[in-house]
Parts: sequence; structure tokens; C-alpha cells
Amino acid sequence: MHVTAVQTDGVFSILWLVIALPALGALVLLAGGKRTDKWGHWLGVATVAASFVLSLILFFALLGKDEGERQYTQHLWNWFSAGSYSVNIDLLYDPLSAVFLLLITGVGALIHVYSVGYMEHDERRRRFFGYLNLFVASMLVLVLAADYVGVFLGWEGVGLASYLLIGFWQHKPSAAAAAKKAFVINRVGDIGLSLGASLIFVTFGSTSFAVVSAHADKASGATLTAIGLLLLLAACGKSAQFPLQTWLLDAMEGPTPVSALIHAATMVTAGVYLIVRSNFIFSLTEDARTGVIIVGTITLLMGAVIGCAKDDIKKALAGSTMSQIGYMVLAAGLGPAGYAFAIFHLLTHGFFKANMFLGAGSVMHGMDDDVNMRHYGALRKAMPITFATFGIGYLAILGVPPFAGFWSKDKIIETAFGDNFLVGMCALIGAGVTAFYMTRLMLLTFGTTKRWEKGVHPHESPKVMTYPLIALAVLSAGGGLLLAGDWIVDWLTPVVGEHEEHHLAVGAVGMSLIALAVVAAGVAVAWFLVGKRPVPKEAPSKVSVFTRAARADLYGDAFNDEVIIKPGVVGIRGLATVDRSVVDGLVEGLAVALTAISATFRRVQNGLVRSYALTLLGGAALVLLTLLAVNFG
Amino acid sequence: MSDFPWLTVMLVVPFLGAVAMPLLPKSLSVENAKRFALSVAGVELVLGVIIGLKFHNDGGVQFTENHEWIKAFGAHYALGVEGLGLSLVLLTVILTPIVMLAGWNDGDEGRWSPRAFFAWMLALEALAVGVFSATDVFLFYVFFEATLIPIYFLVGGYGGPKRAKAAVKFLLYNLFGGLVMLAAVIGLYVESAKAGHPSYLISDLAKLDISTDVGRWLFLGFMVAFVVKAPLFPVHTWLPDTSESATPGTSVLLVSILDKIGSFGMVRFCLSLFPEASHWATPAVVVLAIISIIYGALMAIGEDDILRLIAYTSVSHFGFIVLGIFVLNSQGLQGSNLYMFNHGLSTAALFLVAGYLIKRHGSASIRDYAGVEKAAPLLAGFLLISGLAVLSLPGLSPFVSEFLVIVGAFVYSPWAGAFAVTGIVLAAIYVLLMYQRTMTGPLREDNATITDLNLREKVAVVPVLLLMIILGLFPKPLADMLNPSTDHSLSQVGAKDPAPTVSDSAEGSAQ
Amino acid sequence: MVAFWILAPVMVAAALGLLFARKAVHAALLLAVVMISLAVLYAVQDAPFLFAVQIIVYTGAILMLFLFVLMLVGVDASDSVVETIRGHRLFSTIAGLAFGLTLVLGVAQVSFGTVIGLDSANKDGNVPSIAQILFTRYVFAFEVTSALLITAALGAMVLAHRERLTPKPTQAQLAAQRIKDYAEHGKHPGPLPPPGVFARHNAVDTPALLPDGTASEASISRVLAARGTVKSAPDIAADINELDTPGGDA
Amino acid sequence: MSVTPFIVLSAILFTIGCVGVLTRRNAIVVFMCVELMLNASNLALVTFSRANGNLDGQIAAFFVMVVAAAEVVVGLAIIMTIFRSRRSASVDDASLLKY
Repeated sequence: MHVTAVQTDGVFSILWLVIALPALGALVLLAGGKRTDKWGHWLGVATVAASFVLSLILFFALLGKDEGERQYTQHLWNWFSAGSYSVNIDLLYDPLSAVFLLLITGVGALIHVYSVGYMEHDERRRRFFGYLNLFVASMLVLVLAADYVGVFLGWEGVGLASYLLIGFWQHKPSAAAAAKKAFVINRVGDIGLSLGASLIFVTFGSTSFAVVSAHADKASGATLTAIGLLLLLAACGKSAQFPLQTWLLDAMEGPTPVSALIHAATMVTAGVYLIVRSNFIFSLTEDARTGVIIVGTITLLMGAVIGCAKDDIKKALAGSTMSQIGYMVLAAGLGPAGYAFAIFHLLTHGFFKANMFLGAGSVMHGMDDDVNMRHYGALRKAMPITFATFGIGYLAILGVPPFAGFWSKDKIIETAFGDNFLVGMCALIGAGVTAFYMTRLMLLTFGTTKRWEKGVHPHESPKVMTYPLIALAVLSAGGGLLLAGDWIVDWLTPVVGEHEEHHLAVGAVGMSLIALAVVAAGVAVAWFLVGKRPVPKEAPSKVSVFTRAARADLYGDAFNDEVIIKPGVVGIRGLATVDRSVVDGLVEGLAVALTAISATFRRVQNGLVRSYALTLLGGAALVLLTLLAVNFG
Repeated sequence: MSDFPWLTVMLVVPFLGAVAMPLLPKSLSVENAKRFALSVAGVELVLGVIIGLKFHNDGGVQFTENHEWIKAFGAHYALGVEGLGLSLVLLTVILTPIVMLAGWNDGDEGRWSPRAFFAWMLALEALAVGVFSATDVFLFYVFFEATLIPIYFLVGGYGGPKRAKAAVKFLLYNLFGGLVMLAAVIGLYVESAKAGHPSYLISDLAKLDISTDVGRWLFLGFMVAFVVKAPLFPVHTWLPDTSESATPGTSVLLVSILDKIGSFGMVRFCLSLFPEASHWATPAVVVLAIISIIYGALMAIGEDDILRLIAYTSVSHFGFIVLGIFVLNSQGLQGSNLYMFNHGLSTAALFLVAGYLIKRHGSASIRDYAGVEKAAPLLAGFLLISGLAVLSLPGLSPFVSEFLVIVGAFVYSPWAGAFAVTGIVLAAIYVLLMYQRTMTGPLREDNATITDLNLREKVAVVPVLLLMIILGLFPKPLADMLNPSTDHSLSQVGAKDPAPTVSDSAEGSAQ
Repeated sequence: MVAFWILAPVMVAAALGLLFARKAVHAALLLAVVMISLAVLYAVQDAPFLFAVQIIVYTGAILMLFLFVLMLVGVDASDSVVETIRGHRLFSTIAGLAFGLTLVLGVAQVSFGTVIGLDSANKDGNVPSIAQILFTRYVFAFEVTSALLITAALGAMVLAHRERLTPKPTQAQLAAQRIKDYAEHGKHPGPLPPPGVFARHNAVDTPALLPDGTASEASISRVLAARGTVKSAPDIAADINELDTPGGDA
Repeated sequence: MSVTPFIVLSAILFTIGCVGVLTRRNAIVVFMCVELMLNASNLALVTFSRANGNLDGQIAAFFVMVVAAAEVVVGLAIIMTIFRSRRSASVDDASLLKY
């Protein structure tokens, strides 16, 4: 839909404060140095909480406005201009960004509170909170920017924050490598965004949403498809979708609050935001949308399969995140029908996935940072609150009726079936596999027998960690209310455009029943495979080829190493020798050649006066001959 | 403007400083001599700021001075500065005091006295200001060659073991470029003599209508010198060798300021004097630039010596600058004009911080470092920020220019844009690979002695980082200064920006 | 012109002889032949002044200087014909021939036009007219060449001068040295005996007689002895007997 | 009395002088050949003086003789010193000034 925003006035003019607060917090914490250590973390929490309050105010103010003019823009300053192309730092506040604002600042605030407890005894806590604030600020820039280049600013800022936070414990080489890998793969995705922005400029003369949305229909189909695919490439990079998904599992090296905030709730959904925000492009090109659907489906299945085979609780959750985002991308790909449901699933996923990651964090906190689920077992008695909140999250992700997951995921499966049967089936199977690995995770961690290491005695996490857990559990339970009376769909129509409800052969209720049946089947399979049998302490080696593949993340990393990194290294080493021997060789060689030539000519100077006389006479004869030739020739 | 000869004063002040340094009384301690040099550079900085403030953006060439120099072939002592020239003069006056402060005792154990070290730096500053403000081709050429001398002595006298060979290689390489340019300068004389009274002033030369063939040959003459100076792919090998064996401060002066003469010359001379030849040579130069981008980046990834790595990154960045110039549209040219200033800052920061690291541990090879972040967190932080600037992270100044160059390249041809953009991924790889190998991981026992930055070193680098962050988010003052000179150069080259494809022009580009 | 046709072959033969003469003195004499025939040609060409100068200065002085130096340097030092520099002789002859042929052919084809002859120039005598031109138009050149000659003479003197490395031995040292030689080697401290003085012979190659009638080696120069041109004592003594017999009784 | 025979003779003598300078190894003989070349040129000068009817040619020849004298004096002095230090008058022996 067209972005025809009106200048902010009254309460909306505080829009820039939402970003300024966390940015200021980050600046104070990072530049502050040792002095801010004592109260640094509380400042971090305060800034994010304050901007949450501001977003609430803005949300209710926007709610007050009627359907038509719910789009506000605030011009901050002209970033740069070159010839006819000028880029402003403008903020766009409309229903889509309002929802994102609430998610980011809300979940962000809860996670900040949680990490006060989690990072209790880490001497660099102040710097951790600085980076978290930096992340929240850049994420807010990303969702509020009114120009593709503004989005790019937020996009890379978020990439930097994730690099800093994944590699927070830099002394661990694996963390540093994971951080670098995340940043580089995000950069590969950013190629899509910068080329997309360039193509948009070439086609529309400007990259601001307003201009692009106004003229989107005039552009040729091929250009729109190209822009769509480039934006899809950017989304894949940031949201760890199929071709660029390998970094997400390694990103679990970072502290758990990071995984919860960045790699579950907010950053990884940036790709979905970009697709939904560029709906005015995607709804006009059929091919780009099919590309999105394909990528979403593939990632959906890959993530699920990987989730099943992982023993590390965080990697299992990361696999599930990847597949849930696959769902959202799939929904976004379904065109106007799916945008709203993608965002709805994004919100609910933000609640229950953050909840489960924090739950995993509190389990690790109890088991003194051991991530291997095979060393857990029967923790429900030891950590009741964590078990309860984790359970609610588990029921939500499964899609059990009253909980949030049921409402959002079913809608997506429904619309998927509406669009094309095969995609619908994949979504359904995905739901089943999700049920399997989540149940496996629950059983391994909380159910089955005690397999604790010696000297490990799990205990419940302190209040500062359990309160956010409880809050998130409530949200993931009540998230479904957003759909009450299709509120979310109407809320987003000014952004994503009108869509008429089309009816399936089997009807909505039937669809839900089928989905529930598939989920129940998944749970049952997990119960028999994992619940009944004793769980070996070490991962068994003789396993089916599927499990071995799943353990190696479906050879995603192996593929990258073989196809890109190994030949790259060999190529670069070859290039280095070429540079030294050929390019430099030519230059040095020239010098050597010159000295050699001069050495031969030196021999002419043999000291014998008669040979000099000879050359003299030879020369004279030559001169005479040429004179004769010239005069008489 | 009062006709007070600002530029001549800015030329003379550091020159007098340089001449005065060795004449200072022996009784003056070395420390005071260094402080004297720093104060001269400070005065120069103040002068720079003054003319920066007095410069109004759309006034064309300002602070002009013009005196007859050599009547026989029309060479004038003519100075004048417009947007681009002023930005590079400001870059010079900003970076020189910073380099002096950072390399405070780099010059102590060289072949000559530390006084000479600082004297040569001041001389270099004077000549750099001269080069950027010369509006007479002959005067430009004289300064162009003169800048080689201080650098030769700085590299040859103070630095690593292989410094003598590197200095000679640098000198010969650039002299070769210079001599080719001399031929072109003489060609220009012939052309201007043919059209009546010979004059080397750019304004007069631009008015000549040079035949296409002669124009192309002269264009090539200038281009060879500038491609050697701003090193592009085939003729770049002198840069890594020089920066490997020179002190980091000298490498900053060399890469951040003097190599800009190449790209500055392309804009100032190749584009304005030979418009037809510029159009003719555009495809070839664009391909060469893209090769340099990718080649420089790949070499940087494979490099083990930090200083050589930074040098190769500059080869890649110069590829971007030249690409921006020769796509001949306002986005590309404005991008490369900004790029020259921003690249100066980012490379200076990276070189200086790397210099601190190397000075603390002696060896420049990445293999000898690991986990330094634990021993010196501040140094690691600065290295990360300057590294992020080099890989042009948005929010830092190089991003604006690089994005504009990519947009310009894309406008020129989507393929050029696509290949150029791979540079940003390779940039991420070589910066983060270097950072990860040296800074992260467990601290090596022999690195434990690395201390964190002292006050002097912090004061030297912090202004550069702040400038980059400010110009990253608010590049308006610099951009407004450069916009008129971009439009001026484009009008001289006779290149118009292609209208956007969806150009119901009325409202399309109205917004 | 007759003189020319006679002298030309002689000169060329002499010049070629100069080329192949084994001993340097022969080369000098052949050069003298060439120079003198040249002088004659000058005379034929109405240049009597040059004829005189050629004979007196060139052949007389410069060539004699050659001989003088030849004598110093060892007149018999004949150099071997074998060529030391590889391929030098071949290339020299080739280059010489090429040069000569081109010169001769070039000159031969050129027509020099009519010969004006020097009658008008020499009307009041060759030498006065030469002097008249020399001291008006070429007076500067004349002065310069005189300076040149002076410097040349000075130069030769400087080149040939040898610094004494050891202090000049005084008279006392020489006397002491003589007595030491006598004491150690029995060398006669006095001066060498002069050559023999006889009725008909007192030349430097006639040896003086020792009391026992034999010739004394010390009285003859070693060079003459080496050359074997010394008169033997008995022939000289032979005349003396004739004087005794005719009449005198002593 | 046409001029050509004289000039041809002068050319021949000059060439013989050249070849003599190249082939002979005794310094003094080389010197003599140089003198021969000078005399050849004198002959040409005198011939042309007569052909052109003015005495400049002869004066030139006269100056040549003066210069030849100076040259011989200095040349022989050099040869003497070389002989004194090197005990050989061969031109090839004095060949230290080489690569």
C-alpha cells in the first residue's frame, strides 16, 4: 500500500526519543569506562524500559487515530545528497513499526532485566549492557527508518551489535570465529540490500518508501522481480534463511540473553520486516513471491530436521527458530493474504521463543553452564518455575489451542493450503516435526531420569531472572488475543493492503483439527522414542544417515567450506604468489634485466687503446658512408 | 575575500618550519624541537580551519593567486582551491599533527636525527598543500614530483629493515609515472602554444579544443602517472613494500594524503582537460578499478603482515575511488570526492592503531599476536572501530561514500555495481579475520607485556575516530563543500545523469 | 706534375713500409722519406715557405725528437707481429679499407673546378704575403699557438721530471761509500782509468795498458765491450816494436 | 696541375696512417703514424690553398705543424714516463683503466 505519511505533530514528535534513549545509554556505557560499572546495567535496563513506555504511549496514540491517517513521518536531517539523489534520515511510524516497537522494547526490557541476573558475575557486564543498548537502538532505527538506506544503517548496526555480542566472550576462539562468521554472512546478505537500493534508485530516482510505493506499479515486471529477489537475498542473510543459514547455529556461542533477544525475537525477524515493509513491491511480482515461498519452505523443513538431532539445548532452540522464521517468510511470500499472519506469528514467536531461550538460560545457570541436554533430566522438581514457564512456551510453539502459537501457526498453514497444496503439506509436516523435537527437548531436560554430572546440583534461578520468565510466559499464553476479531489483520491493513478471506475446501475449524492431529502424532512419536527408553549419556555413534546429516546441520557448513572457503584460501594463496612473482616479478625483473644488459655493454671498455681507435675509425667510416648515401643516394 | 594570499601563507608556514628545524639551537632538547614542529603543524591547522570557514560553498575556485612565473612557456605561480582541493588540504592539515603526535618517538632510531624526521614531515605537508591548491599544470607537476623527496627520506631513513630498497622502489616507480606525465605536460604546452600565447593555467587549457587523438594521448600520459600514484591493480606493488618498511606515521602521510594526488589529479586534470578522452577511456578504467577492488581485497585477506594488509586495503579503496570518478555521474563522482576524505581518515586510524600494536611488540606479523584484547582492551576497541570504518560500516563516514560509489557504478552498469559490491564482503573478511587472529582467543604468553594506550596515543587517534562518526551520521558540511565541485567537474566532462527509468518526471523526481 | 708522379709511389711505398717495419728506427726513417717528398710537393704547389718549414721544423726537429726518444726507449725493441687482440687486425683492415675506399671514391667523383693558382696571392713573394695574412687575420690564433707551445714544453718537463725520493748524497757520504766498497769488495776507490793514449789511437774504444802490457777493462765503456767494438791491445803494441828497431838504442 | 691526384694521395696516406695506428703496438710507431696522418691532411690543405687561390690553406697547414709539434712533445714525454714506470713501450700494456 502507498506510504503517504503526514508530518508528526503533538505526541508523535517524541518518536525520535525512542531511538535516542537506548543510543544514549549505549554511548554512556561504552564511553563511560570503569566509572559506570556499578550502576551501568541498571542504566541499560532503564533506557530500554523508558523507550518501551514511550512506544506504549505512541501505540495508544496511534490506536486513537482512525484507520485512514495512521502513518506519521518525522524528518530528522538530510543524511547526504549527490546530484538528484538525496537521502534523509526520516522516521516512519505506522501500525507495522508500532507493533515492532512494542516487541523490541518490550521483550528487550524483559531480557535486560533477565541479563542483570544472568551476567551477575561477569566483570565486563557494563560493556554487555552497552552492546545490548546499541543493538536495541539500531533495531529501532531499522524498523523506524523511512528510507531503504536508513534501513541499511539500522541493518548493519544490528549486524555489528550481533557481532559484538556473539563474540562477547572473545577469549573463547570458537565465539570469535562464530562472531566473524555471522558478520561476514550478514554482509553477503547486505549485498542484496545495497544492490536493491541502487536498483530502486535507478528505477525510481529515490529510495524513500513514499516515492517507491507511489510509483511501484509503473516499474517493469522484470525490475520489480529483480528488486524483490535482491531484498530476499538481504532477508536471507539477516534472518538466516536457506542459502545463508549456517551462522545462526554458531551464533549460540554468545550469552543466552543475546540468543534470546537477537537470535530469537528481534534481529532474525528483520528479514521478515523488510519483506513485509516492501509489500508494495512484492505484491506486484509473482515470481519474487514464489522465490520467497520456496526459501521459506526449505528453511522451514531444514530447521525442523536440524532441531531434532541437536543435543545442545541452545542449538536445538536455534534450529527451531530457523524453522519458525521459515514459517514467517513463507507467510510473507503468500502475498497480501500472508503479510498480517507473518507479523502475527512473528510477535507470538518473539514471546514464546524468548521465553524458552531464557528458560534454557536459567537451566544452564542452574547446571553451571552445561548445555548438553544428555546431562540434564528430571529438572522439573529442581526448577519448578523454569519448568512451568518453559512448559507454557512449549505448548505455545506446538500450537496447542488456547496458547499463542495455535492461532498464528494455523493461520499460516491455512493460507499456505489456500495458495498451493504442496506448500501447505510442507507446513503441516513442519508442524509435526516441530512437535517431535520440542517434546524431545522437554523430555530430555525436564522429564526422563536424572543424568546429572557429579557435583552438579541444579537450583532455581534468582527472582530477577524468573520474573521476566513469568512475564514472557503470560505473553506467550495470551498472545492469541491479538487475533481476537481479526484485530491484527485490520490493524495492519493500512500498511499491507486489503485482502478478502477465501474459503478452503475443508474450512478453518477442520484445518485446525488436522493440524492438531499431526502435532499429537509428533508428540507421541517423541514420547516413544525418547520418553520410554533410557537416554544414553553420550550421543550414540551408530545412527541413521538422517541423524548424522542433521547433526552436521544438513551439511550447510560443509558445503560452504568445500565450495567457498577451501577454494578461496587456495585461490588467495595462489594470487599472493602470482602477485609476488608476476606483478612484482615484472618490476623487479626489469631492474635485474637492466643490470644484466649494462654488464654486457661494460665489457666493451677493455682498456686497450687500439680497440677504442678501431671503434673510432668504424664510427668515422659509418658517418662518411651515411653522408655519401644521403648526398649522392 | 581580502586578497590576502592565504594559500601561499599555508604553503610557506610549514616550509619555514621544516627549514627552521635543523637550524634550531643545539641546546634545545629533542623534545622541545618536536614540540616546535607540532606547534607549526598546529598553526597550519588553524590556518586551514580559517580558510575552511571563509570558503563559501558555491563560490567556485577561491583564494586565487596568480603571478607570472616562467614567461617562456606560460607557467604561472597560480594557486586556488575549490571544494575538492579544500577538502584534501583540510585532510592534510588535520592528519599531519595527528601523525606527528602518534609517531612521537618513531623517528628516534632512524638513520638521521628525529629533528630531520619532523622537518621532513613539515616539508611534506607544505608540498601536499601546494599540490592540492595549484591551478597551474606546471606548478602542479613541480609539486607532484617534489612530494617524492620528503617521502623518500622519511621511508628511507626511518623504518624497518628493508627500508632502503623500499624507498628506492617507491621513488623509481613514482618517478616513472612522473616522467610520463612530463611528456603529457610538454604536449599540453605544444597545444597551448599552437593556440596563440602558451599558458599552463587550467582555465586557459580547458578552453583549448584539442583534437581527439592528441587529447587521448595526453589523457593517457596523465592517467599513467595518476594510476601509479593512486595505486591500481597492475602498478600497485610499490605500496605494500613501502608501507611494510616505513613507520606507520609515514605510511599514513603517504597513503592518506599523497596517494590522493592521483585521484585528485584524475578529477582535476583528466576529466576537465580531456572530456572526450575521459568518455573514451571510461570502460577500460572502470574494469581496471573493479579488478583493483577485488584484487586488493583478496590480497589483503591472504596477507600476514599487518602493514602490508592495510596497504592492500588501500589498493582496494582506491579502486572504489577511481570507479566513482570514471562512471561519470554525480552519485559516483560525489561518492569518490567524499571517499578521498573519508578513506584518508579511516586508513590513518587503522595505520596508527596498528602502529601502536607493532611498536609494543616489535613484530608486524599477525601470527605473533593472539588475544591481545585481554591485555589491551582500549587498543582492541580502537582497532575494531577503525577496522569497521575501513570495511565502511554504516554510521561511519566511509559508508556514505562507498554506498554512493556503488550506486553510481550501478547507474553506469548493473554489472559494474554487482562486482564492486562484492568488495564490501571481502572487506568484512579481511578486517574481521585480522581482528579475530590478533585480538581474540586466549592471550599468548609473550603478548602479556602489551600495555594499553597511553594518553598521547589516545589523544592522537580519538579525534580521527570522532570525526569519522560525526561525518558518518552528518556528512552535510563536507558534502555541501564537494557538491558544487562535483557538478562543475561533470559539466566540464559534459556528462549528464540518466533520468530514473520510471520517470514520469513531473512528480517522479519532484519529491 | 712529373715530380708528383715520381714521388707519389715512393711516398705510398714508404708509408706502407712504415706500416710493416719491424724495427722502430726503420719506421722513423721511412717517415722521413715521406716527409721530405711531401716538402717537395709543397714546393711544386707554390708553397716555398711550407717547403722550408716542413724540412726544417717537421722533419728536422719533430722526427729527430722521435729518434731521440727511440734511442732512449731502446732502439732494438721490435714488437712481435703476432696480434694480441682477437680479430683486431682483421677488423682494422676492414674498417681502414672501408674508410679509405669511401674517401678515395668520394674524392674521385667530385670535380673540383678550375685551379686558380697562387700567382696573384704570391705576387710580392710567398713568405711576405703569408706573414701579412698571419699577422692581421690570424694574429689571435698565432698568439694562442705560441702559448700552446710554451705549455707543451712545460708539460713535457713536468712529465719527465722525477722527484728525488732520497736526499742528495753529500760529498762526504760519497767518499765514505767509496772507501767502504774498497774495504768490502776491493772496488778501486779512485776514478776509472781513461782510455789508452797512443801515437795513433786515443779514441774511446782503445783500452789503456796495465803495467804488464794487458788491456785494462775498466778503461773501456761496458756498452762498447758488450757490442764487441773494442780494439785489442796487441795490434796497438805491434806499432811500438817497429819504432824500437830502426835506430834508437833505448 | 689538377687537384684530384693530390687529394687521392692525401687520402691514401691518411688511411695508411689510420691502419698503422690500429695495428702497430709500439707506442712510438703509433705516434709516427699519427704524424703521417697529419702530414696527409697538410698536403690536402696546401693543395686546396692553391686550388682556391688564397693562402689560408697554407696558414692552416702551418698551424697544423705547430700543433703537431706541441702534441709530439707532450706525447713522447708521456711515453717516456710510461716506459720508465712500466719498462715497455707497448700500447696494450697500459690497459688498467677498464671495466
